[in-house]
Amino acid sequence: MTEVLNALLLAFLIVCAVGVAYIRDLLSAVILFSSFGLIMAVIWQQLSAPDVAMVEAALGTGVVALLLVAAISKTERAE
Amino acid sequence: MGLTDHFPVLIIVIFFIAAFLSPLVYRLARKFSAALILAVLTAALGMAIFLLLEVQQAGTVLYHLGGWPPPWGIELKADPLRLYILLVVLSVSLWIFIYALRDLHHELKKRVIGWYYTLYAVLVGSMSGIVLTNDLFNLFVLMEICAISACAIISIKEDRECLEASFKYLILSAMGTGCFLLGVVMLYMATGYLNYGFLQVELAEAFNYYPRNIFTAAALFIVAFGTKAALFPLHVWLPDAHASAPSPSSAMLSGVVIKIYAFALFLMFYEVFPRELLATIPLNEIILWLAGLGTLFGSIYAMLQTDLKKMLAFSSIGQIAYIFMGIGFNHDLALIGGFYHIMVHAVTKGMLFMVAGVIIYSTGIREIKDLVGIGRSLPITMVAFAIGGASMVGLPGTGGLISKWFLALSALEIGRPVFVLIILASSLLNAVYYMPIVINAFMQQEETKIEFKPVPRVMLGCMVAGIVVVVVSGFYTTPVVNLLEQSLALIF
Amino acid sequence: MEILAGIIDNYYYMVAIILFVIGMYTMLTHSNMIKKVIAMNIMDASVFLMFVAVGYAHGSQAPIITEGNDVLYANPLPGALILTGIVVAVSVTAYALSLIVKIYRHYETCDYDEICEIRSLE
Amino acid sequence: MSPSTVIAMLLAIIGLPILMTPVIMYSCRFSEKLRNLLSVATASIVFILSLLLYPFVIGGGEIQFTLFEVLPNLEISLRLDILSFCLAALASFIWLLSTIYSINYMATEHACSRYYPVLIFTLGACQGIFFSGDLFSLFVFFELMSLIAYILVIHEETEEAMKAGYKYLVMTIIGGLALFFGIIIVFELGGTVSLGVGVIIQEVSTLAFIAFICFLIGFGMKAGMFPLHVWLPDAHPVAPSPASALLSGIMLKTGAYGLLRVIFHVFSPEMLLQQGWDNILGVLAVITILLGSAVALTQNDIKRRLAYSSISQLGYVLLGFSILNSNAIIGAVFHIFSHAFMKSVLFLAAGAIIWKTGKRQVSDMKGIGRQMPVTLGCFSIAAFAMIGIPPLNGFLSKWTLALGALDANMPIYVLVLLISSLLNALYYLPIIIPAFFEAPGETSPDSDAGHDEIQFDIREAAPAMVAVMVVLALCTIIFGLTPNNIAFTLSRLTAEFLLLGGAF
Repeated sequence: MTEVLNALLLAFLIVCAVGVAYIRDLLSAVILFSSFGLIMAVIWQQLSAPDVAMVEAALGTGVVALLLVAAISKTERAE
Repeated sequence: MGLTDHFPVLIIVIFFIAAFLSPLVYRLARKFSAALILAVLTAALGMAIFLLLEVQQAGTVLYHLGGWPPPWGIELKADPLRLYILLVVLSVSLWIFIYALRDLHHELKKRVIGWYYTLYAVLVGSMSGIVLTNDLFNLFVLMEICAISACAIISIKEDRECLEASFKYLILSAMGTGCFLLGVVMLYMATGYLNYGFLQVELAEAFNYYPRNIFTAAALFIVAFGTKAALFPLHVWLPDAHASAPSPSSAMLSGVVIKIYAFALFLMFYEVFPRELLATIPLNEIILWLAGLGTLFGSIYAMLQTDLKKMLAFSSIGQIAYIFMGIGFNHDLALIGGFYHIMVHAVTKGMLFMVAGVIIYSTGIREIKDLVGIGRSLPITMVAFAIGGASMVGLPGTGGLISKWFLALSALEIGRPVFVLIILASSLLNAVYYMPIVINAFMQQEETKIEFKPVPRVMLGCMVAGIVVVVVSGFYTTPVVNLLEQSLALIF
Repeated sequence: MEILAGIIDNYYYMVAIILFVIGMYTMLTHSNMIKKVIAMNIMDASVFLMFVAVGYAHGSQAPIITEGNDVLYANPLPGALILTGIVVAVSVTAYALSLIVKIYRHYETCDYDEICEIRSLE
Repeated sequence: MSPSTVIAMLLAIIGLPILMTPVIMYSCRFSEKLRNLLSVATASIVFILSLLLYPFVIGGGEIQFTLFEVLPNLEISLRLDILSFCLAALASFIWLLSTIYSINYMATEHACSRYYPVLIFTLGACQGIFFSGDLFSLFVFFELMSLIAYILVIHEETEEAMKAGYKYLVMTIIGGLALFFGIIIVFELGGTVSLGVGVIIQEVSTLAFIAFICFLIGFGMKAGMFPLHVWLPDAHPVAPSPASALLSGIMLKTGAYGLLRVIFHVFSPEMLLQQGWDNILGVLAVITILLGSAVALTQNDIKRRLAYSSISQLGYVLLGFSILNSNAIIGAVFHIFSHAFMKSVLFLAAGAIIWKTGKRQVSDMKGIGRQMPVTLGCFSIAAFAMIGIPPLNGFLSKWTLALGALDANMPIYVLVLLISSLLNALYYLPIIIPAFFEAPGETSPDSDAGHDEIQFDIREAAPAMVAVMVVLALCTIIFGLTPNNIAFTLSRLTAEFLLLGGAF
């Protein structure tokens, strides 16, 4: 069962990554990227690396998304 | 354990400590902040020399960080070759820093100079780390630190060219480190080690089971270090970055930073990958041809430039290719040539960027065509330029000839005279763009009078030191060549 | 068939590689600088995924030692390394974004191609 | 003379001019007289020191001395044998006279504070070439001399001079790179580049052939060999006349000297003859001779005409090298002497004319012999020597060369020599005859001016200049068919030394 779940999560990862590449609206891209990071954190949890998963959720998703949003607010939103 | 046993790590750590202290000192006692960095550079240089003497007597020193033995702990390795590179890095950094003391006030705003010292210390520290480390992941971290601080000493000037150039550099270098890390994962997958020594032993075994992993890793490493060191088709970031930066940064980046990555690639090929790898697939052949093309195209691009610093930056692409050529030949003479060129080119290019800096400082000129007649007002500067150009061309009596001599000799030794022709052709191309500048600078009278600002003695002194080193390295080669022979004997 | 089996066995690695390529492609081809930075993060994350997958053995537990039972643990070393890696990636991102903001002040655009155009017009 | 004294003298000969360069440059600040005095003094000391080596070399002495190692087996070393002595003595002699000549000639020129130091520095570098004990130091000095001589070439700083100078520089660098390639192949094949070990390359191989071609390009470029002569007719005329005399008289010979060293110390004459590589040199030499003479005919600028003449004369030397037997080598070495004297006189005389009257075009020089009889007299003697009229030295060298050609069973070369002599006559006589036998300013030949009483309206150049020319012109006579011909003896000894591998 976990195998299937993992496979699904990985598929989501790819979808998110492709979505980030194609979405023209930067804010949406950042949101997609955050979900990418969260899914990544879940996968790492599945792969028995909870410490990494926590850091990814906090830094890789939270802080980076925050920074990106801040940067977009200071520049422009559309690509 | 006495203090001297900790020298390998101290060399790296004192830079980071200095980097943290520097802004503080700059705020509290501005006068001492430069002295702090100078002291640290000198101390590191002293430690490196001490280590070299010790290593020559007692053999390679392996230092385990925090007392953890490899494969889990981080290991630093001090062998003669690394210490040679370290000495070049530290002494050239010290030299450029002395020059920068005066030049920076001209190029930067006053409030960022303290930060510049910080970044400089971080840069030198991370480079020393890259040289000394014996662990792939540690190398990755240090490479990222090096990349960020290198970008930062470009963008600290905060004009639009610098910002744009350093962003380009950052993105491409992120691509480089990405590739590098992927390569590291491949190797880790195959062996479970990150330590160079363990990897080499284990990879020889694993090569039979996971050849594809190892090939992929090797290819990724070529891309990664090729990008960082501006190997020919991956050089696009270099000209903008090196040309727009403040002159001491340009000297540092062109003179030292790119060579560190070439050296790291050398370590990958000769200390990490098993020797059978290079025998099985012609990876060094790829490097060799890219380097051959690089020497030619770097010179051709340089010829087309109108901006002096841009020309020098493009010329670096040609010159770094000589070092890659030394790696590509897979022959000890070629490596001696390549490593000798690391030293020669570090000094020469550093000096040439100093010249460009002095010209900008004194007259504000950047365009090559405006340099006509400048030699009459700035004689020492343009003599330095002439000698630097001669060394780039490889005229006898300069260090450039010696490195070309070794490269050409090894090309003949392995029966590839066509590379001698490439070396000669690129020398000729170099001559074609360096000579007219020198001639015009001295011979023709300028039509419009240029305003000259007197050049500080420190800057002139630095250039004279450069001239002396370039000329002496053309004649008195014994210590360096002996050291290189001795250290390469450990590898071959 | 053998290749297919190989792919199915190593699907974590394959996904990581696919993500790496997507990230690299986006980073190098898109002209928007913020997009480049996001793509850079995707690229880094994919490498970390691969690293974690290397440390994971089938059915292994998180490397938290509990007394008494003799179970298979995942390799803790990659995790430790990735923590460093993530921090480095975040700091690079932060630096890149600050550069972007400054560039935007000078050029009034985040699009790299437009910047090149502006520079070539000068 | 003990070897250590000789070495000290060699070092002094090379080092003194180089060390004096900054001194002379500095002395310019105080007075012109001091500067001139120092330059002449340096040149004369070098000349005297070179002459003092005579008893040592004539007694068969030979010295090879390593100064220091640059790289393993690659050193900076000195060597003295009869060949280097010949060239060095000749060079320092011509240099001394040119320096004396310069004092008056350059008095009205600009930038003398650059000219004299460079002149003296080139002397040092030139002596360095002749006393080099291995190909690497030869290469170092060769490049040093060529690059510094650039400053002499562009002395006038006119557009034309800059263009010629740029051509010169590019060709020099190409030649230098070719030499580098050649030397490195020799090092690779033989493990050494020292001239003191006899023949370095024993076996024939493709690489050896490439090395030979490279040396041919490197040294042939300097010697103005076809097809690498293109820089020469531009560069020599634009330099100030004393510098042209040195460029044509001495610096061209460094190329010939290098080839001689390569042929005898790197390869061996037997090997060249066996492989037929001498034919390459022979063909190029013949083309050089004929082309140089033919093009000289069409030149109206007197210095350009002389420059083309230099090309053809160096062709004789190369021809001698290609024949490679005793007489031919004697002829070639002797022609190095002869041509140095002749061409210096010609350039100095041309310089005197330009200095006094400002006329450069051959067509303007009618009747000039009546104003400057001594100058034109010297010019004529040298020109006759060029044409090869006995008893002048040009005849002797051609005669010996022709003997060599006949010895080698190559009568065709004799024909070439004759044709070239004829061409020489064709381009020198139209300068000399109108200069003496037509009135100045005369334009139409059909006027009855030929019946006029010849008017001498003497306006000679400065006495020092005239004296220099006379001395050199006398040399062309003395070293002609006189019984005690020291130049010829030296050439003979050199040829013996070279062909017998140093055992004489």
